[in-house]
Amino acid sequence: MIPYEIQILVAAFLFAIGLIGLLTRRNLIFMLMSVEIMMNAGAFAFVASGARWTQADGQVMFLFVLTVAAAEVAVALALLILMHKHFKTVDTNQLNSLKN
Amino acid sequence: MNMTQPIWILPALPFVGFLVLALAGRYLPKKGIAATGIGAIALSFLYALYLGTAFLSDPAHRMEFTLWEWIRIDSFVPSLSLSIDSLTYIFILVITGVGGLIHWYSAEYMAEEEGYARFFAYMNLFVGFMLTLVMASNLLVLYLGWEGVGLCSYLLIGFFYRDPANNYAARKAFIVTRIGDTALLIGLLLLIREFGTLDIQTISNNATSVLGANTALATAVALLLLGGAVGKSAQLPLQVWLPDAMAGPSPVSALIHAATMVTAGVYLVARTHALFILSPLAMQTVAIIGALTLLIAAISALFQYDIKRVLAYSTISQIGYMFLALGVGAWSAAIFHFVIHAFFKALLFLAAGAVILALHHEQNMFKMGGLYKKLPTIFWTFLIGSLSLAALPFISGGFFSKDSIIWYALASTNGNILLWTLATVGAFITSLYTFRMIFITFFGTEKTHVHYIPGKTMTIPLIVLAILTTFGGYIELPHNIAHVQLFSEFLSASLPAVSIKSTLPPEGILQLVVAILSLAGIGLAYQLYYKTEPTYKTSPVRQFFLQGWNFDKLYDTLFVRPFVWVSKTNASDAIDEVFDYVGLQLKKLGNTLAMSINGQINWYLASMVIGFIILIVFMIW
Amino acid sequence: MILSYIILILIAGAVLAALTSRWQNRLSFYISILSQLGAFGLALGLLFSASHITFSQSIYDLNISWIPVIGANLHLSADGLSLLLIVFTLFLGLIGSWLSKNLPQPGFFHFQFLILLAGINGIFMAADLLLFFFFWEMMLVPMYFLMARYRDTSQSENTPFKFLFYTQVSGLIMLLGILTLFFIHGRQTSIYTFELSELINTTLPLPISLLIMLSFVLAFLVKLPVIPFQGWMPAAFSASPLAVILTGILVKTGAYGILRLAIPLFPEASVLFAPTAMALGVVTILYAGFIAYSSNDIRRIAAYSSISHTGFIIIGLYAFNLMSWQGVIYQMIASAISVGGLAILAESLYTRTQTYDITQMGGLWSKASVFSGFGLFISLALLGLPALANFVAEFLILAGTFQQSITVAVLASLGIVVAAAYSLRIVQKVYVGEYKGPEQISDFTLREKLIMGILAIVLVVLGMYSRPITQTTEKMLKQTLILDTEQPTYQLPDNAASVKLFSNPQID
Amino acid sequence: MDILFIVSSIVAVIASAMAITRRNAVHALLFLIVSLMGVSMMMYTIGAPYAAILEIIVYAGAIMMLFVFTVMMLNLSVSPEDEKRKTGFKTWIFPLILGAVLLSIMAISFLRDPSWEGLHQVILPKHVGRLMFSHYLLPVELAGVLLLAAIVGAYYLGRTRKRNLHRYLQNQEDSYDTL
Repeated sequence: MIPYEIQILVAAFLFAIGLIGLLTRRNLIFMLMSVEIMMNAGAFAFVASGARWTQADGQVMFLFVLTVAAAEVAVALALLILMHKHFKTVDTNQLNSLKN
Repeated sequence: MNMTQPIWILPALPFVGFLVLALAGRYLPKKGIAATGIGAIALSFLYALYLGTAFLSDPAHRMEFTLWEWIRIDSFVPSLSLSIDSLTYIFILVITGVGGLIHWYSAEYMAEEEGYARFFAYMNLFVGFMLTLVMASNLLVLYLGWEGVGLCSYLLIGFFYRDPANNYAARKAFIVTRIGDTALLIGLLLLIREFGTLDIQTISNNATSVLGANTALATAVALLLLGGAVGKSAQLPLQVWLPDAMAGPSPVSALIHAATMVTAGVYLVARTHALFILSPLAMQTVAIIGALTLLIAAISALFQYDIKRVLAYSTISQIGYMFLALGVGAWSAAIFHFVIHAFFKALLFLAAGAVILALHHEQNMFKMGGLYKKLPTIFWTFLIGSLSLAALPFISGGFFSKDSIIWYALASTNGNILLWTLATVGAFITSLYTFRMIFITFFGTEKTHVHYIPGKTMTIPLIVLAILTTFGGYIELPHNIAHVQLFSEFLSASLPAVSIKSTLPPEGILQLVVAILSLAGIGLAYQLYYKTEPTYKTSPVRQFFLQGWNFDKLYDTLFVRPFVWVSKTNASDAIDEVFDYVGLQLKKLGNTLAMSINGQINWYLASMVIGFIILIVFMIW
Repeated sequence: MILSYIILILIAGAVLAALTSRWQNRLSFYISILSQLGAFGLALGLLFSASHITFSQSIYDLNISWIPVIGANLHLSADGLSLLLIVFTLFLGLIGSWLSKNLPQPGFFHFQFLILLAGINGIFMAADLLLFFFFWEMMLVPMYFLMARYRDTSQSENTPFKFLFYTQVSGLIMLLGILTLFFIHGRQTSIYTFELSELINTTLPLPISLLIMLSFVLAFLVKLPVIPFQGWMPAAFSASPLAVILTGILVKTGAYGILRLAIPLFPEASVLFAPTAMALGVVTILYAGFIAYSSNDIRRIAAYSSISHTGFIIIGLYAFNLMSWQGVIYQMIASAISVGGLAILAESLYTRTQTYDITQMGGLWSKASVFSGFGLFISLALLGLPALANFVAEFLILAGTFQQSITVAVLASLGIVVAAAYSLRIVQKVYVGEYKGPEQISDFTLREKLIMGILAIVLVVLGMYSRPITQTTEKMLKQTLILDTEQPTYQLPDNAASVKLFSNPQID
Repeated sequence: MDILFIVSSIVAVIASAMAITRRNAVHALLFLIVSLMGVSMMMYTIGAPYAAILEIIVYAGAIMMLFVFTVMMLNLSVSPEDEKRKTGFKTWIFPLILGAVLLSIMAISFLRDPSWEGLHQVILPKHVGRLMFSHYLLPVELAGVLLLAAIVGAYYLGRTRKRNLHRYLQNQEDSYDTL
């Protein structure tokens, strides 16, 4: 049996990778992917916790995360397409009209 | 004491004249303006004469009238109250009489100038304030008149306002006198503290009991009042403004800067003599200031080339004589000299004004010359005035008044041989510079063509003043000649008699010395300026005296420049800048922080993560 | 009740003016003038009975519970001093709104202006400390908006903010002081109240009372303003049409606060503070006078001459005698009118010459003599010529101060010389000399003549007849003084004699 | 099973790392799918088969498809410089290895004794379903609403706007930009 701490550590690793990706990439597609990795890591942490205490709640939470991820990706990709149409780019360096 | 006579009409008439001219002057024709201006003063003079009968019949020789309470703070109630006693009455007659003549003269003198109505308005305002000053029975009212005449002096010096130099002269006059006025104001504050009132009679009656004789307090009060007097009367050390004040029109110089306003200081000291008597030190200071001023100003007068500046320095010098008289306790002699001086100096200024007008605003004596044929009336009246100024025995009023001052400088209990010597030397120099002026101006070759012969409106006042100058002296004769002392007897109700030393040299010999010296002065002038054609030479020494012993430069370095320097250095308000600097730094800090709002989503995310990390670290801690 | 009508009329006028300006700009102006006239009439009517009524027991009181939990009441009250200041506030308000007739957005202007007036009048009437603070803050906000909207765009845009910052920070500190006093009083008596007449009876240990007093006084000193808190004033003067009101009224609230709150509430601490305050006053007079002398912007000169005048106010306030206090009240009014007059002149000059720089003017007399005549008159008032109101004020202050401290009085009187220097400099640069302005220049319009004429007449009348002012306020001032003289340690270091009502040796 | 977990977690981590470092979006997506499969295997090995299967179906299957479609629609996959490097064997080798490792893990775990009990307390779909529709009923409904909202939102954002402009305004059409 793998210790629970190791499982959580793996989740944390995945989360960190996602985070690094989110912070370093300028391409919105990649940033969305990184978000997916992070959510996935979070979801795994839920599942691992559920397994640790042998409760089904962990997997229920996983389902919710899944739902949120699906909804998020749907809207985010729609926005991405729109932005690409409008600005002809998905690079956040050029999408800084939020400034000022 | 008469308290029902409406004496307020006296100053009110000129004030009404001022209001009419100021508000409606632009709609009036020139004749109407002149009539209003002269009429107000003439009516005032006539009313003063009418009051004279009532005044003389009143045994107390005193009239009083209270208009209303000016201020009331508990028991401190300075009212707008006016009073007339013999001292005031003499001043009123001189102010309205001489003032009226000068107004009359101005009607022609100013005819060609811009601002005819403005001129008469200011002149009327001046007479009104001057009457307020001398009639005040309360020192606060006196201060009102005091500042009022200062204002009119300011306005009239700068009358020809287009030339900035005139305005500088006006401002200088106002500010220098204001320094003296501030001393006077502080004196008033001290009096309020000690007496709780500013009523002159109350103060005089209680001076000894409240202040005590020969105390530091009494000296302080007297010196502070003297400060005001010195400023207004252009005595040392505040004499610097008067020569520059000649920038005003000649009638103004005659009325304000010779006959009346500059003698306000004399009036003030005489009016508050009860306070001065208490302090021998203050009395001595008055005498020394007078003696020094008369000599310094007389020497300066000797080196001037501008005819009006000669007269200005001579005015300072003559007021020095009055101060000398006040300082030795010869009150009525000072006032007597004031009266005669008002006559002859007004005469001299008006005659000089006529000359200047005739030569088309030429004031340099060395460009005049040979005028006695062209302007005979002016010449003779000017000569009469000059004789009086030089104090030629018996044929001039100036002799009688000045002689008594010089005599009391020695004979009074406060007098001494030093004061007498200074006064006598001053008399010699006076006749020297006076006749220097006569010879240069009226004799020799003609250098500037006469443009304009003054008409009757200008000459009649000159003749009247010449008569007054010559015969005015006979109302008060020296003891050893005849017992005619109408003047000092009339004044005895207001001013104490002079106390005389017991052992004295014979008066006649001293009179002879003075007379010979003044004749010698004329002779020397004849030698120097008539025999040879006078030319104006410059040298450093002459320059020094020309500029009035360089007092201007001294004050400029000592006071004006530091003041302006401090003011200019801090023009941007250092304290405010400190606050602004703090504000600026905060703003910079804000800008630095605002740089984090850069529109880069990664930066926002990273900062969010940093925040999370900090939060988590805190939670785990 | 009548007192509250003054404020209610003004607020109602404000709302109406804001609403009607949608249809008719002129209408909001007339509504504003009408409501001010109404309030002015009411206050003037009350003023005639003013010398008989006392603060906090006035028959015109409004006293209803406001926030019962903390014992705050809507308590409006008035005595002679309040009513006098209210009348003058409304008088200057009328002049100010008359001047501002042609401003853009009149609805906005009159709304803010009337709210401002209501706030200031509230300050003069509040008998409850929390209410006082409420009105104190209420007056700042419209002032800020007015300054921001009508400021001179050539100046830094920070100026309204500077004003707000200075006053808000000091106001906050005052609030802390009020709360401290409130809680201390509550602990002692277990009656928690903001009622001024109750709080006066609080016994405080000296260090604490000194601290609380300083927190009050700071707000008032900033508002006056006294060096070193003067920075907002010159900045605020660039909010041009309001400079009149600024000097006139805001300054008065500061002096009123000291007289009504700081001194009665903390008599002992005030005495301790007096030497510092007097020193500040002297510095203010001279410092501001010096700057006024070397400024070229005529509005800046007006601002600094106003600051210089407040130096006299602060000296007079802390001289603790009837004479100087009467002088202070006189100075508030006289300075307001004369500096206001100068500000009006500055505006009139600007509309004619498009500049505020006096070095670019000159010789106005030859083209516009009525203008210059009034200009000369205002300069003379500023330099304290006798027969004009400023002289009476300065004289009374100096005379009163002289009883306490000769040094201060002498130094302060030097300010009179400096005042002459800077006032005459204006005359010199603007009205006389060779003409430098534009080809065509018009003299005063009828409206300007009337406004300046009214100001001039008020200055002369008050300069020659002080009874209306001194009589109205005498009772209040004497009460405050007696309150103070009961304090045992009532001595000033400079003068060993204990403070007394001004009295003089009896002389026949 | 420990070794399976360890290997699959290593695969997941490496695949994730690769996913975020690729230049080519399609390659990154492939790595991402591998990563998801790794996570799925991790779940499976700790006794959550239901979650593991959902992970594959929904995440790797559905969500990743969205990404792929988007990338292809927008033609973002190939940046200009990538176009030069033709997709050779090199680019495929690494995902292949990772995929093979995962496959082998799956194979090992299925081929071994499938009795869970000795190793883990396995949470079966039945438990999850029971809990979901009793205790978590309301959140499940809310999740449904969220999905609905996401669908509507995505549709709204993604639709192509038809412009029905008055002919007078038609020449100004260009100034009316989308968004």
